[in-house]
Amino acid sequence: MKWKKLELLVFATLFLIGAGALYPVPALSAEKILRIAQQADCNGFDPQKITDVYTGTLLRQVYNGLVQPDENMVFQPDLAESWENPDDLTWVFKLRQGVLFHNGEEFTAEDVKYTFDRIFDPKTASPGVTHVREIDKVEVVDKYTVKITTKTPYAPLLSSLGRYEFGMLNKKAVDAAGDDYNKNPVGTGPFIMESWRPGDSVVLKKFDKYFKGEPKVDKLVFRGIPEDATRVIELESGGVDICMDFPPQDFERVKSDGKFVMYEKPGISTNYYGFNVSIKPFSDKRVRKALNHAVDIDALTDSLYFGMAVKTRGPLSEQVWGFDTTLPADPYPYDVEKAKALLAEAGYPNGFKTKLYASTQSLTRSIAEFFQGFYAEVGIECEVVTLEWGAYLAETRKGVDGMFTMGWSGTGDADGALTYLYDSQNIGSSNRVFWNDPEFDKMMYDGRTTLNPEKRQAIYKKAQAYFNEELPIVLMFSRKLLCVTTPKVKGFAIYPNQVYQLFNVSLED
Amino acid sequence: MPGTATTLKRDKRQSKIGEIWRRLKINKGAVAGLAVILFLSAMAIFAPYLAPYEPNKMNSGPRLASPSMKHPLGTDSFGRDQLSRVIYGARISLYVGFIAVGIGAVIGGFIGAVVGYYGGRVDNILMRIMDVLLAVPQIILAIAIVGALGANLVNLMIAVGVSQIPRYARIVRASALSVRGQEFVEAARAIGASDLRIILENILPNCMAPIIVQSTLGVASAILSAAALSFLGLGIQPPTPEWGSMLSLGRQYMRNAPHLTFYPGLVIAIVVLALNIFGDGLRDALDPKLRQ
Amino acid sequence: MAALLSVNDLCVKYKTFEGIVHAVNGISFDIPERGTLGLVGESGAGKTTTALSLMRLIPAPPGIVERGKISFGGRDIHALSEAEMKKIRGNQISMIFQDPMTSLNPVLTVGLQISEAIVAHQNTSEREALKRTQEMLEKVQIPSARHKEYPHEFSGGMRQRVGIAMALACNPRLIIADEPTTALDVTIQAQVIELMRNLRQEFSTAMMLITHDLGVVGEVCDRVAVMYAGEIVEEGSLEQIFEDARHPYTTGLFKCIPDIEEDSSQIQPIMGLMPDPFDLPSGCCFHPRCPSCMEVCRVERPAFLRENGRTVQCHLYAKGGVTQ
Amino acid sequence: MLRYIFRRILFLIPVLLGVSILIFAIIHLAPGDPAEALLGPSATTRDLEELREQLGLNKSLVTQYFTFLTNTLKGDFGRSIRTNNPVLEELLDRFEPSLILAVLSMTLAIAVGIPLGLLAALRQNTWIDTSCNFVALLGFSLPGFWLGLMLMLFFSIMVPILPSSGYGTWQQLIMPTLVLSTNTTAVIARMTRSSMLEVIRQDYIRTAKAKGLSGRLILARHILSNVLIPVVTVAGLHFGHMLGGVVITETVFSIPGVGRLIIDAIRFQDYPVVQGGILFFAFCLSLVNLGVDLIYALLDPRIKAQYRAG
Repeated sequence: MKWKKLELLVFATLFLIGAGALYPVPALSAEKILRIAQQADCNGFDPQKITDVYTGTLLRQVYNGLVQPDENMVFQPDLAESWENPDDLTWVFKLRQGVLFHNGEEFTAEDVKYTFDRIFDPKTASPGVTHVREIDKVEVVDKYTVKITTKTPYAPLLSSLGRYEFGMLNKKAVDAAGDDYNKNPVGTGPFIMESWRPGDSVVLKKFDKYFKGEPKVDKLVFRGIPEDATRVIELESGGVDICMDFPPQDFERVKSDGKFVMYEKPGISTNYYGFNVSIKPFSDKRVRKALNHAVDIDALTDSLYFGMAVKTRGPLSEQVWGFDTTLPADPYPYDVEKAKALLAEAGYPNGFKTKLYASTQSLTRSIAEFFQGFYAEVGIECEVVTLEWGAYLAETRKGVDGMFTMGWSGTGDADGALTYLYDSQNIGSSNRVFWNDPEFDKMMYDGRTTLNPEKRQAIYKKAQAYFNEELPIVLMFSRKLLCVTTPKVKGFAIYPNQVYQLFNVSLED
Repeated sequence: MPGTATTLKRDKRQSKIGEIWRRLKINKGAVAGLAVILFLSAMAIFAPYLAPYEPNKMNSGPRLASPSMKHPLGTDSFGRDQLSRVIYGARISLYVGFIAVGIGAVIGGFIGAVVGYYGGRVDNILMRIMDVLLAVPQIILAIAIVGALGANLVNLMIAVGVSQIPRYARIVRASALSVRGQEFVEAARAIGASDLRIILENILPNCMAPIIVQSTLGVASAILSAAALSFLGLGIQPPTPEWGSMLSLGRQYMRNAPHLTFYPGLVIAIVVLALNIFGDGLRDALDPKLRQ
Repeated sequence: MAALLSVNDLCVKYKTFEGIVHAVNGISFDIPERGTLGLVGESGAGKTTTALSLMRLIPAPPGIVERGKISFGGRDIHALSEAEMKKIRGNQISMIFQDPMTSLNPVLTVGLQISEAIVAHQNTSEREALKRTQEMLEKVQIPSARHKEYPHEFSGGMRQRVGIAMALACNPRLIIADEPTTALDVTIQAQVIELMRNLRQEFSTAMMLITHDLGVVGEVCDRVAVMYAGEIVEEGSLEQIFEDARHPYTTGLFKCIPDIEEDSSQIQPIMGLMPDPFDLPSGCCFHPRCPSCMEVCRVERPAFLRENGRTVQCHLYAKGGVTQ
Repeated sequence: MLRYIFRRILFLIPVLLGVSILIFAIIHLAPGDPAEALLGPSATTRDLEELREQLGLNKSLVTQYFTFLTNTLKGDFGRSIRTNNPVLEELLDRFEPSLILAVLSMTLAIAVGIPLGLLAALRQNTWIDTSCNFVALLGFSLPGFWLGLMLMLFFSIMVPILPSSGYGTWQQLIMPTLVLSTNTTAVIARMTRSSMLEVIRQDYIRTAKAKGLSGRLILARHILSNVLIPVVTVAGLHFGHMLGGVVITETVFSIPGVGRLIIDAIRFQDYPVVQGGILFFAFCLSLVNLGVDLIYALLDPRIKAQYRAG
């Protein structure tokens, strides 16, 4: 028996598969579609349920808040035209008139009240409520005027209201969608949600009646691509027009190719290395300083981020409102000898033993490895303890018997970083270093309750200097945000809070 | 006279092993597979002597360097020597593979022997539990276990091992069922041997052949599963040099340094291939009936 | 009269992993039209190999037909093309196999398995073939309606009858029945033998019956060939072999049959085992087990002695040999 | 036959119940705190308490399980912690890519694996056989995630003709399908070969030859029908393995299927989704096994008879 045909069949099948692979990719349609790759996909469109900046960027296209930060983190009017403070507890917002929701309803003061009522409703269980706990009540003055009263004078209110969690909702739309509002958002923003394929992509189409004018592109397609290399390949192979969260390892290479437009800017987030200052040896300021001098942050960021990060000059990123630009460029330079001397002075000439906690996320683990190496140089012997992310958060919240690393984004306002992380009232939750310093707490209180921006700025300047002297953490770095676009993309800008406004972006041929 | 009996037994066993080896030797592929496995095992054992650099030492060379004389497999994003990491990686992979299979084979084998031997209700209940384990795809079960318990070496071995239990349970059970009724078991029982002894002395030796074959193939699949889990970030965590997690790290640099993705995967493929070829040959050697 | 089938000096060996097996070692026999030859011998004697080589179905590799001529109806089987051979198989020579449990395809209906042979050889429509199939089933005493059933729905004896129907479906000139009753119950055996005998007569077919059961041979055959270790040690008419067996092996075989009239202690098994096919003994293959073994037997292969239409291959009957 | 199917479906219930207990136990006995993971570093104690309350995490495990079970029976798998969408809806939303990927891969595996196995068997002990065998073993041994990356490296970077990720166009399915089918193709080819070698040695094939049938007819009618029976078994058994492959392939190629949903959910400790996803996989696998058993009955009348009797 001869089976030549069978062999032929096998090869024909294999050939067909091969041929199929070579079939050309069809051309795109004539619509102006801006395709954006982000690191993560969408988690839903109910702003009051969202906790991540990637979804935040999507929300920014669909909703407007009363105010909105610009690319320099200055808060600009958005749905509120103007505001004033009749007294330290009261904020009166004048609303823009003639603004339409996507469902055709007009935006009024009632919508503002509804939005806040909903977020304060325990049934909503909004994680965002934590940013507005200072608000006492929200009242409708007239159709286009809203009065917000705070429990105590609360200067950072604008930075809270400018967050993506506080996109203005329309009661009718929320009620109509019920439990499925998450998938059927109605906002006032420049784009309307067209489709959402979970895990893959979101398509937004332009809202012709947007109050700031018609968007310059017809559609936005957001794709969540968690893998760095894939995101880059998609950009380079023409699959997307904007690659956000561009991986640092590819930045120089793509830059030198010259085919794309490169954007880089430090973000508002900072990464710090913490320890429990309430226990020995971290309760000794000299030890804390020694720990700062002993680490070579530049080598660390060079290795982890290919230099795409800046060493922090204090507790805040330079992009945060309130940052003191007069701080020294490198307050605690890498200096092993000085570190050793400080340790000896503090009574630890031979160093000590401690633990470095890390989560299973490989970043914290790598940083811990680096620190282990740095500290070994000054005689501090560190054991790296790895915990599950949830457990890591819980343990550090309760206080650990060693050191840990954490990143913090905050609100873009000095208060949003300093109070959370270092005010003693937050010990047991976000103050993971257990720093309890009444003097610093007082400065935080003053900063929070002083509505005058200049005076506030001065308070935070003092606070940062004080912080840098007391030093309850090891200063590390702020990562640079990297975005790369094709030359066709115009009007793009990096927002330090990673919540991008794409209304001004256009696609030129 | 008992001395003679043991000697006889030993002789018989030795000649059996010799016979298996003789049959195995003819299969060139199997011998090559065995050679590769032995080579990799040696590499794992003598890693500290073989590796040119410390596997976790950062900046052993320039970062993301392509393969060169100094770094035959290049360096990764931390400037760690990739060859050294691959060599040390053999330790982890083989370790996980063998321990996981050990867990699976011992627990599964024991369950299989007990339920096969006693039968009845015990059999029914345990086999239904095995059905439940089998109803969840193996790797997904392992993912769930690691995802819940946390990603580290021990949990990884547990996860992969547990997900392998049913296959051994089934093999041993089938063999126990067939052996149970045979005369020599009846005879052993008649002279008052305990159940445990019967299981250990009569039932287990009778299913050693399929267990050995299944274990060899099982090590291959365990190594593959473990690498896959580590690749997904649910296994061995960096900086421990493990092939799967090296691949996962290398993947981020695929555009600049494809060698970081290429080599770890290649060694996984080689190990698994070698184990599979050897397992295949072993099956043929142990069970000549299947040989054509 | 030219024989229907004539086999001359057929040698078949198997080349295996362990060595070369000489399965058939220079056998010769004839079967006339409508004749019945019983091929008798222990298992491993080369009977099935002989049967398969007649149909050119020796699996190759490992089987090799080393030499010998087989002519069927005057045509040299080995000279035929594969296509011509296919026309002979199932059509002119058909075969009934030993184990009815395994020789029917379990996933096809028995009707299909019978009719496909008809369709393959006779220029008929499917419908005619089915009709013929049903007739054949009736002939082997199976209700024709059962043609739609699968082999597993039949008992062993019925399956063997299906096998018989299949073999006879194209009205062949020669049927080779390879131990058709071995796998069956004794009671069923008798029925099947009866059926075969009747049908053979009805279809006037020649038959080669392979068996180790001398009783069956006695009922069906008119000539008998006794095979041992790949050789035909004795061949003759039924009476000649049954009444006057010459070869010590043949006589040994008869002594193994229990006789009701005599004391059961009279059963005398042949001592020893069949020789290792990888390593056949020198001289006469049977000598290690032969009760009348002589010096010459160990050294020299005995010649064929032909006499009165019978053949025997034994030194005892050679010229100058001792006559019993 | 219907009765048999019905019985088999009934039999699924205890298995799925067992799976639900197993998964629930694995997830809830775990040390991690979903509330912590969900709210991140900025969470206050109060936020955490509120979230735990809302998710029912502060109730006893048994209560939680029974709530989960009764809801599941009502078709309510709970809501995703991450997106707040109903889990069932998320699963169904993500089902299409996984299904298409699995079906395409299985089809490809069968289309390539069976001819490859037949070829090897018919050319037994020739170089064709040896190379088919080696290719099959290789396919069986290649880590899918690596193969995927290598294909991506080649077809998306070096010779950029295929999209590297995503889902929507058929080009995006080519590499994932290849990757996912490799393993199964290998298994099917090996099984086909050994099954073929087994079948051609069978007595009934000799019978068929003795009937003078043509080689093609013997192959098509007598050999293939018997060869396919164990091949179907193995393909069915391998389907579970393939579902595991779906998880990995979807992760490598950023395909929004159920597999990646589960992986993401595990990373976010979104346990309702993990629970629902694994149950969903178990359910699919059980259905496929049932389907395989029914295909058996079609292929093998003996099995069919057993089902009838049972």
